[in-house]
Order: sequence, then structure tokens, then C-alpha cells
Amino acid sequence: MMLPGWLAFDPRGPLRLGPREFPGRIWTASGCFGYGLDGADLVAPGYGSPFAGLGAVVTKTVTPEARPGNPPPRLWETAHGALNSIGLENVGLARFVDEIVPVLEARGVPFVASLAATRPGEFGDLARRLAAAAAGSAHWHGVELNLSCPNVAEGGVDFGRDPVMVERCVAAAREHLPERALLAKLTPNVGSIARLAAAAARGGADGVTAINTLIGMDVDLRTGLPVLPRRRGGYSGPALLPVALARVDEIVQETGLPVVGVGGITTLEDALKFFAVGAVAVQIGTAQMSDPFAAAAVAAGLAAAGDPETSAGQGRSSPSGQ
Amino acid sequence: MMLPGWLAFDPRGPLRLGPREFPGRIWTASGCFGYGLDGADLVAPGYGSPFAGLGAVVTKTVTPEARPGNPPPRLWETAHGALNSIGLENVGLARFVDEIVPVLEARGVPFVASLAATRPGEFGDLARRLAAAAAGSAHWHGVELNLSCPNVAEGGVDFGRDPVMVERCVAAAREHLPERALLAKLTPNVGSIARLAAAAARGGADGVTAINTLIGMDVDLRTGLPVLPRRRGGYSGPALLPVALARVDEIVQETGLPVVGVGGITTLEDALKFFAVGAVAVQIGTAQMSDPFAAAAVAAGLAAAGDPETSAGQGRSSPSGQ
Amino acid sequence: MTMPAAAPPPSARRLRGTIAADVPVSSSMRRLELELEEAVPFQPGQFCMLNLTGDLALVFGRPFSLLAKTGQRLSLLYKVVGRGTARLRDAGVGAPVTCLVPLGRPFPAPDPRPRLLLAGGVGLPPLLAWAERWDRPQDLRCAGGRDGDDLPWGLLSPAWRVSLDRPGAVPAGRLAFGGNVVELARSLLPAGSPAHVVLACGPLPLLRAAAVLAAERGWDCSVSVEERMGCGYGVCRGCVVPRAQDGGYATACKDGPVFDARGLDWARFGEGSGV
Amino acid sequence: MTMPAAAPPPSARRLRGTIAADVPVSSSMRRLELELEEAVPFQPGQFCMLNLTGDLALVFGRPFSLLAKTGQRLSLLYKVVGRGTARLRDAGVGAPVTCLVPLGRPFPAPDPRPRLLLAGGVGLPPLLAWAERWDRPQDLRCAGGRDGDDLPWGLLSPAWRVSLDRPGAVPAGRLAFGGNVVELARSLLPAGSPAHVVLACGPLPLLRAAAVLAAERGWDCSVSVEERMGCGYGVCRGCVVPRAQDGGYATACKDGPVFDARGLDWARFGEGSGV
Ligand SMILES: Cc1cc2nc3c(=O)[nH]c(=O)nc-3n(C[C@H](O)[C@H](O)[C@H](O)COP(=O)(O)OP(=O)(O)OC[C@H]3O[C@@H](n4cnc5c(N)ncnc54)[C@H](O)[C@@H]3O)c2cc1C
Ligand SMILES: Cc1cc2nc3c(=O)[nH]c(=O)nc-3n(C[C@H](O)[C@H](O)[C@H](O)COP(=O)(O)OP(=O)(O)OC[C@H]3O[C@@H](n4cnc5c(N)ncnc54)[C@H](O)[C@@H]3O)c2cc1C
Ligand SMILES: Cc1cc2nc3c(=O)[nH]c(=O)nc-3n(C[C@H](O)[C@H](O)[C@H](O)COP(=O)(O)O)c2cc1C
Ligand SMILES: Cc1cc2nc3c(=O)[nH]c(=O)nc-3n(C[C@H](O)[C@H](O)[C@H](O)COP(=O)(O)O)c2cc1C
Ligand code: FES
Ligand code: FES
Repeated sequence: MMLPGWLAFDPRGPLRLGPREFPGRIWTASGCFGYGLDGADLVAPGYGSPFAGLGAVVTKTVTPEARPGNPPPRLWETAHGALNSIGLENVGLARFVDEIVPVLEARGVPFVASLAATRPGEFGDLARRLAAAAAGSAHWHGVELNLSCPNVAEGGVDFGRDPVMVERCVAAAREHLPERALLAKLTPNVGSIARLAAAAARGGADGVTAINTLIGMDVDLRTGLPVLPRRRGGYSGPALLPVALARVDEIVQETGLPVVGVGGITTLEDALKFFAVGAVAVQIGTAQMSDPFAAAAVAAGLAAAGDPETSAGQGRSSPSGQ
Repeated sequence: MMLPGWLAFDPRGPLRLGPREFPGRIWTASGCFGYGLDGADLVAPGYGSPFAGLGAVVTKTVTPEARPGNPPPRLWETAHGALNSIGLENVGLARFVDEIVPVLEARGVPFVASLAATRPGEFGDLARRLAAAAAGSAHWHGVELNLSCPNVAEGGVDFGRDPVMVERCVAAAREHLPERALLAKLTPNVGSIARLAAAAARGGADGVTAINTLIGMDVDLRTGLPVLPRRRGGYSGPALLPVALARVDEIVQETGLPVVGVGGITTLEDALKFFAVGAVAVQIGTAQMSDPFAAAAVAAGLAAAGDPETSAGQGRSSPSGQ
Repeated sequence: MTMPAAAPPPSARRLRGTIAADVPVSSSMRRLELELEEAVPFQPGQFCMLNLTGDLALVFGRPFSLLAKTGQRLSLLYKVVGRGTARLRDAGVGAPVTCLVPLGRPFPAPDPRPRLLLAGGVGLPPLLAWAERWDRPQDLRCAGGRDGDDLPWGLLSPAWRVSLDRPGAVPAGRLAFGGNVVELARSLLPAGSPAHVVLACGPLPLLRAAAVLAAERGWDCSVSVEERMGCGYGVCRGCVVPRAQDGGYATACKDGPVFDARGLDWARFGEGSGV
Repeated sequence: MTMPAAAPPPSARRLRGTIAADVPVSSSMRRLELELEEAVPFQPGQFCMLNLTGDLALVFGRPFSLLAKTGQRLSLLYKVVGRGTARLRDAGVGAPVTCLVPLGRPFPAPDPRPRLLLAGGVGLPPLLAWAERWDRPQDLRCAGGRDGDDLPWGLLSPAWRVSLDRPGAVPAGRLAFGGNVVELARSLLPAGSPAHVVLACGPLPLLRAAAVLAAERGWDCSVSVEERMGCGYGVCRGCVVPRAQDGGYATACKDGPVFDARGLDWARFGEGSGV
């Protein structure tokens, strides 16, 4: 295919975000591709590895201590999307820096570490410990602060709805991360997401990631009970795309900040819609779960795309495209 | 089919909501079935009219003055739902009470009038004028205050995100509507919808309707431009169901108020999921557009359903089921 | 003199059925036959909203003009242009459908004045139906295609004059005009020709050019508009076109799809990105 | 003595293909054959994640145990229990599929000790594959069905002992035990019988009863669990089962689906509404 003429920037190129340059604009989303370790041995005729051409793998969110996560069932497919209630099961920061970062570094996987905590000070600690342990890592491009997990009892999402908290968490992490790109991942379960984005920018973020999951629910008609033990969970997948696109558009239009778009993206066409509204990169989540080559296929399609027919596009220019 | 044993109330029965008894719990949603006039002449083998068995038609939202609405295109189908930007085109309250109410009354269509305005005082005026003009109407069961339209320049949705405004609008209308059921229709584009519901209850609402559309968007890949002239519109249809269910659940669990559930409902099974989380009635919107017999078919299926196998259900009891 | 308003449409039915046939009639057009629960009378210019029963990937029905009916079998012509029409083609014979039919105001019934039929693209079926129903020698029939392969020649009797946007192969024994269909009409009916009532159906530029021609000559003109539809039966206000009269909007599905060209506000028409 | 950990699984491939055959083998079970791009070796107990290519109504693949392979043709058995399996049946021969295969840790390879195979419901295919691959006279094979029609008799050699939950028709020349499959095993191997290594696959109650039996006798026991899956290849943590060791969870898709029964926390297993 040919790239559309209206693109305000060339999405095939690298991406500069704050102090870092990312090798590409097609990323995988946190929680949907593990820690970037599994899947390395998978093969598909006509494809390289699932990691080929990725701009970054955003690793599963890690917290100060390991967490066992929520009891199963943790996943439920609905007619047009998926509900999850993983509950931030993760190995904790210590094992992450000891066991995972070195392997990613050795394998040359560009990655963004996703971090979550419950207080600004904890975000600062996480950033400090990570920065100290991974200082020499060439493939560690950035940190994404997960300010929006709907599935933890501590109320990740409530917390991430408060602009003051968002600003403080970002500022606390920024202090220790002068050399990495810093993103705040925002929740769509809020009135104005642009207000949260602006708060993140005040805290020093280089950009924001939007969106985390919507709050969703399903009921098992045999029992009349919620399908997830914690009743409501995170809704993701194709059904989310129009909501994610609107939220990215809202942030770009109101703040002009660089936005990494995520929500319902499966194909290159989906990704182009996010570039059209001004996203600087995109992440693939649920689609990466159902096909380990999903993001690699989008990246390959983009890399293979021809130059736009006309350079003067009809589209609007993006405040944050470069 | 048989009704499930876990139901906390018999959804085949009438519904008491504040001062009124509704003939049923399957309603059509505002904006998706006009003013309840069109469609009366439609026929389908094996069905009565599209109105057969409906608990209420919620009429298209009317405003103090007629509105021409937004320029086309106003509708866009996405892969799993629909985007709309109708812009509250409506005939205005005067024509509504003069031309529409009398026909609905003559035809015996149970109806709820949906009203929108931009200030509490205007809601009061609308309610007063309607109450005066339709005082003798036996089939006029209630009023739904649309505090959540995403498609008007005056910012219906911003306004409806503020609990103080919600309470004042409801209180202003309540004053003039002692004999009709009063519902506040809430937006899901907010952090806590339960807080809005609680505000509506303080203002004197008999219950709330949830949800109006999510904010959504799509891009035309040929031009790179938003498909809707006003960029973002209202996202409705099947993809919405898990979000609507979660929002209804949130309101029921946190406030115990009667909730009329709406969002993505197409089938009786969908409706039962809302009853499972405690909704007292449901509305059918987008599905009613694609099939004028959609709500009537759900109502017919419900009426024909057999008694539950076991009376002692496994499900949770609903605070608001009667 | 303005045209008498067409009679209010007969009430529509929601019918179930199956795809009974689906065959190509040109490089881009297919003829679809639906076997429905009941026979439905219709007037040329009316349409149906067609749903693939149980197809969860489509939210709304798709509007298609009615071409012909034989008993409970209803025919239409369609082009694959997007998701819905692609799924329709892929559904294949035997697939269950649900159909709301007949919908909308038809073209006005004939009177002694000759008609000028101007059809372009998927605007052909309703005018084919019109020509079939009231097969009158005084009416001038013009159909435009992109190129020679685009047109369903087998359905166009020799009485149809044909224009082609791009030069292309024309079947043996047939003639084609190089240009658009309104240019063809202008060449056949130069200034000073006897008055015709224009019936136009096709994309917006065609309708616009037809309205201009009619206005220049002082002829009556009915246009059938193609608008995105949600419900097709008048309840959602999704399918509007700008009304001349009051700056407001009329619905394509219920007030139209056929409108007196003088009743539309051509300056505002097609302002948005449109269809 | 605990069982040696199975070898780490070979790397999986994402392959495209089509449905080559889909035939009923019992009242509730169908045999599906996939013609894939490449031949894939597998071990009994491994599974595939199967997607209907381009089916927008399904978000995740569906896990199915691998039954047999001949060249590039892979067979499995399935029951229609919900949306995905219904669409699979409706897709029909020729439908395109995408498949991640082989996945998960298989049943441990044989050693001199006799095996007790306990299969219930859709737990049959991996143990059928086991019995086929290592056809050993000393192994005792037991398959349980709901009733006589439920079981794919044609695939069960006479070496299989059969139990039926409800009395039902049994094909001529065959025997069936009234009760569940673990009760059948207990009747065939009363207390004091020689030690067997248990391999169990089926719904949770079967696995639980198998684990109890093995624990009573001090036998080794491997169970293959059925959990809802998202990715099938270890990245989402959606398919977890409670681990005995530390109160944490193991993934059914990567750490399993076959587990040493001692490694699971049976008290916490199935707490949620589960599958
Ligand atoms: C009254 C009327 C009669 C029509 N008659 C015919 C006919 O006889 N034969 C035929 O081939 N086509 C006809 N059309 C156009 C036909 O409805 C569209 O081509 C079809 O809806 C496209 O659907 P899609 O899903 O393939 O396209 P997509 O672009 O994927 O559709 C997305 C949405 O836009 C709508 N849409 C897209 N293009 C059009 C269009 N040109 N007009 C209206 N809606 C559109 C679709 O209905 C759908 O809701 C008619 C349209 C109208 C309004
Ligand atoms: C390792 C493994 C091997 C399996 N092998 C077979 C087999 O060989 N033959 C066979 O018929 N079935 C097998 N199953 C079960 C099979 O995966 C489910 O029956 C199937 O996923 C149901 O899908 P559905 O969409 O029809 O059901 P729905 O209930 O509509 O599915 C909704 C969601 O729940 C999941 N789900 C529902 N039931 C189960 C279940 N019992 N186990 C796991 N996930 C479930 C689905 O995958 C889907 O994500 C196996 C399951 C696992 C985990
Ligand atoms: C199973 C699952 C686990 C997830 N875990 C995380 C997580 O740990 N941290 C996070 O920031 N987002 C997490 N997400 C959210 C995704 O990163 C993404 O924001 C969301 O799913 C929307 O994108 P999608 O539609 O492409 O999946 C998770 C999503 C899913 C489906
Ligand atoms: C075309 C369209 C017009 C609508 N107009 C209104 C309206 O005027 N007032 C209102 O309260 N809600 C309006 N809605 C919202 C619906 O009433 C409903 O809350 C929403 O669409 C979710 O339900 P659904 O998924 O069943 O459509 C409209 C929705 C659509 C699709
Ligand atoms: S399509 Fe709904 S009013 Fe015309
Ligand atoms: S299904 Fe994703 S980790 Fe097992």
C-alpha cells in the first residue's frame, strides 16, 4: 500500500520523545505481551520474530513488591471486546531489574518499563531503583506510569483521575529519569482526559499514553452473577477503538502534547487513524494476545508502505507530529 | 424460554416508579424511535405493531425552542457500533405539546418525554409548560432529563458531569412534576456516575437512566479527517453493552437507586443482564433503529417466558427490584 | 409550476427471507434476488433497508433501491463499495436476510409530459424500474457509467442512451457518448428542445448538474438522493438533506429519497464530507 | 517420588490454513481437520489456539487439544458449547483459520510404570492421542461420557473402558460402566492394586477426583486443566490456576495445561465461577 498523502509526518521513521529516540512507532501495550520475553521463540512463515520492527515493547506493569493478582476467571470475551481482571499480577521491581531487564538488553528488545504504585513517593522510589539498576541499558527507552489500572483494590483508576495526583506522581518519577522518555498512561473513565494530560505535562512527562481500559462488566446468565470475581473489569479490544481515538483527539486538540495511542488497534489502517488525529506512536494490546505477530505485522506493513502520492495532504497538521 | 431462577423480581410485571405505574419494563430509548409516531404503520408477519408490549417510548429530546440539528453526515457505522452527531434536532417544546402529545395520547402509547435545556431554570420552565399542557394525558408517564447529550455546542455533557448542576436541574423540574415519574439520564463520560445518580436523587429524581452514549470518533482514511463534521460524536450500539452494564452496576451498588438501563441492548438475554445487576427497566436504542420491531420482540419474548424453575435464585438480590 | 407531491408511501413491512440469487451483471454491479415471506408492491424510487440476519459486524441495514418484483421475489442491483456490500456478496445464496420494505417516497407517477431519465452509478436501478413500469416512447432514458465494463448492458434496452466518463469497450451494436450523463442529455436536448420532466438518480454531482439543467430550462426536476441511513423509517434523523424552505433539514428516508429539486438547498448540500 | 518435569515445549508456530474436514463423531462431538501451511510435530497433551481468520465476532482464539497429525493435516475433536465453537461449526469446510501450535507442556513421556488414563468430556482427545502414540498393553484406558450417544465410539478401540453418567444406548459388542470415570477406575483397580501413574483430562470435578484417588494410593498424577485463555502463549496471565507452592498462580497455557497434581492448590482451584 501507499501511505496516505494527508499524513503530517512520516510514521515509518524513528520517534523522538523527550530525551530518547525510539526505533519505531508501532509498540506493544502493557500487559498484553508479558515482559517481552515470551514469544521470542515463535515463528510464522513469511515473518521474522514477533519483535521485528517494533518501536518498543511496553512491559507488564510492575509494582514495588510482587503481586499474585486476582483469582480466576480473569478474562472474559464479550461479543466485541474483552474484559480482564488480572489484578496487576507481576514479579515486582526487584525481579524485573534482576531477571528481565538484562535479558531484554541482551536480546536488543527496545522497551518501556511500565510502573505502578499507590503514592507519588513510591513512584519516585520505583523510578530511582530502576534508573540505578538499568543505567547502562541501551534498549531501555522509557517509563510509562500506569495511573489507570481498574483492577486493583487500591483503586488505580480513582487515583489516576485526580490531576493533582497525576502531576505529583509524574514529577516524583521524572526526578530520577532525566535520560529516559517519561509517559503517563491515562484512564478514559473520566470526564476530561485532556486535564489529566495537562497535569502530566506539568509534572514533566514527555507525553501521555491513552487509553487504558474502559470499565466494563458482563453477567453469566446461568447464575445471574458477574463473570469476574471483582464484578467489573477492564474492557479492551476492537470495540474500544472509537473511544480511544476520541480521547487521543481530545488530548491533541486541547493540549498539543505527544500522545501514544492505544485501544482497539489491530491493523495498519487502525494505526493510521491514530496518526491522523495526531498520535505520535501507537500500541497494540488485545490484538497482540490473539496473534503474537499482530504488532510485527503492522510494523512490517508500515515499513513496506510506499511514499504518499501527494506530499501536501488534505488532512489537518498534527501539533505533535514531527 | 424460562425466566432464570436468580431474578430478584418478575420483569414481566408492571413497574412502579415514583408516582406512576408503567405497563412494562421494555422501553425504547430517546432519539432512536422518533417521537413515537413513525413506525405505527409498520407490519411484520407474526408481530403486532412495533409498539406492542412496550413499557414506554422515550421520545426524542425536545428543547425550549426547535433546533435544526447538525449538518450531515450525522451517522457513521463503525465495526462494532455507531457514531452519531444529530445535534438534538427537534421540533421544540411548543410543537411537541401541541402536535405530538395529543397523538400519543389518542393512540394510547405510553411515553416518557425527554427534555434538555442549558440551565436549571429552563428545565423548570420546560417541565412547567409540559405539565400544564399535558396534565390530562393518561399515557404520559414521566420525564427524562437529558443531562448528557454529547452533540451540542452548548456542552450538554460537560454540564451533566457536575453533580451540583444535576441536582439543581432535577430539582427545578421536580417542582412542576409531582405526578409523573422523573428520571435523570446520565453520561458515562465521567469518573463516578454514582455521584451523579446520588445528586439526581437529592434533586428529587425517582430514578436515573444510564447510559447515554460514550464519546467516540472515527477517521476517513481517504482524507485523514474526522468522519463527523463536529469531529467527535456519540458512540452507541452493541459495543457499549459491557460499559453500560458496569455503569448500571456501579449506580445500583453504590446508591441503591432505581436505574433504567440502556446501552447496546438487542436481545432479551441482553436485557436480562441488566435486570441481573438490578436495573428496574431497560431501553433499546440503536437496535430499534435497525429493526423497528426490536423492542417489541424483546417485550414479546419476555411476556412469553415461563416462570423461573426455582424461586430461590442464586443471584444477588437487587436493592431496587420490586 | 411545481410538481404535485407524490402520494404518501404505503406502509412498509419487515420481512424475513433469504438470498435467492446473486449474479454479476457488469464489472462492478451484481443483481441480488431476495425470496421474502410476502410479496410487496412498490413504486419506482422506493427502497429497502437490508440486513444480513445475525451478522454481528453490521449495526445498521443498508439502503438499496427496488428494481423489480415477481411474487415474493424482490430484485435489486448493488455495487460492492465497502464493508456491508462486501459482506452481502460474501454471504451468498441461501443466507438469511431481514428487510424493511418498501420505504420512502417514489418518483412521481407519469403524466403526459415526457420524462428525461438521468441515471448514474447505483442510481440506475430505480430509473430502470421506472422505465420498465411505464414503458413510454416519449421518455428519454440516459444512463452514465465510468467505462464500458461498468454498465449492465444486458439490463439496458436499446432505448437507453449511454454515456461513459472514460472511453471503453462498448458491446457490438451499441452506441456510447463520451462524457457524463448530463452532457449526454444536453447534446440530445439542445436549448429550445421541448420541455421534459427530469428524473435523476445518482451521485451528488449528477443530481446537481441535473438540477442546474432543469433550472436553466424551467423544467420540473425530481432527484433521488443517496444519504447515509440509520433506521430508514424516519425515527433517527440521521439521513438528512438541507431543505430550501427554512434552513432546516428533511429526511432522505421518509421525506425522500425523491425530492423536487427546488425543495433542496443546493448550496448547503454536501457540505460535510458526505457519502 | 514426584514426576520429572516434562521437557520444555518446542517452539510454536503461527500457521495459516483452512478447515479440510468437519464431521460428527458422536451426538455432541465433531472431528475437525485443518490443512496448515506446515507440518507440526506435537506431544500428546499439547494444544493449539485456533482463530477463524477475519471473524470479527471473536476476539480471542480457542484452545483445543491436538489429536493427530498426518503431514500438514492436524486433527482435533470439539464440542459446540458456546459462541466460538458454534461459529467454528458454521464456518464449514474451506474456511480460513489461523492457528498457534503446538502450545503448552505435554503429558510426561512414558516410563516402565503402567498408566491409568482418565478422560472425560473434551478431555478425551489428548489421552486418545497418548494411547495412539504409545500403544502399551499395561496402560489402563478409561473414558467417561454423559450418555451412550455422547462418546465417539468409533475412535475408542476396545482397549478403552467406558463409563456413562446416565444409562444409555451402548453399541453392539461394547460394555459400559454406570457411573463416572473415576468410579470406573476404582472398580477396576481396587485398593491394593499395583501402582499406576494417573493421567487425567476433563472437567474440574474429574481432575479433583483423580487427584484424590492418586493421593490415597500414593501414585503420581498428571492433570490437564481447562482454563479460559486469552493469548495461549504466556503473555497475558489470563489463564491461571492456583499453585500449591507459594499461594501464587501458574499459567495453564505455558506452565500447563498438564500439571503434577501435587503442584496445584486444590482448595483454591475453581473458587471463582470458573469455566
Ligand atoms: C435511497 C438509496 C438507494 C440506494 N440504492 C442503491 C442501489 O440500488 N444499489 C447500490 O449499490 N447502492 C445503492 N445505494 C447506496 C448503498 O446504500 C451504499 O452503497 C451502501 O450502503 C454502502 O454500504 P457499505 O457498507 O458497503 O459501504 P461503507 O462505506 O462501508 O458503509 C458505511 C456506512 O455508510 C453508508 N453508505 C456508504 N456509502 C453510501 C451511499 N453511497 N449511500 C448511502 N449510504 C452509504 C452505509 O450504508 C453504511 O451505513 C442507495 C442508497 C440510498 C440512500
Ligand atoms: C488446554 C485446553 C484444551 C482443550 N481441548 C479441547 C478439545 O480438544 N476439544 C474441545 O471441544 N474443547 C477443548 N477445550 C475447551 C474449549 O477450549 C472450549 O470448549 C471452547 O473454548 C469454548 O469456546 P466457545 O466460544 O464455544 O464457548 P464460550 O463459553 O462462548 O466462550 C467464551 C470464552 O470462554 C472460553 N471457554 C469457555 N469454555 C471453556 C472451557 N471449557 N475451557 C477453556 N475455555 C473455555 C472460550 O475460549 C472463550 O474465550 C480445551 C480447553 C483448554 C484450556
Ligand atoms: C489482559 C490485559 C492486561 C493488561 N494489563 C495492563 C497493565 O499491566 N498495565 C497497563 O498499563 N495496561 C494494561 N492493559 C491495558 C492495555 O495496555 C491497553 O491499554 C488496553 O487493553 C487497550 O488497548 P487494546 O484494545 O489494544 O487492548 C491490559 C489489557 C489487557 C487486555
Ligand atoms: C441516533 C441517535 C440519537 C440519539 N438521540 C438521543 C436524544 O435525543 N436524547 C437522549 O437522551 N439520548 C439520545 N441518544 C442516546 C440513546 O438514547 C442511548 O442512550 C444510547 O444510544 C445507548 O443505547 P443503545 O446502545 O441502545 O443505542 C441517541 C442515540 C442515537 C444512536
Ligand atoms: S435514516 Fe433514520 S431518519 Fe432517515
Ligand atoms: S492465556 Fe495468556 S498467559 Fe495463558
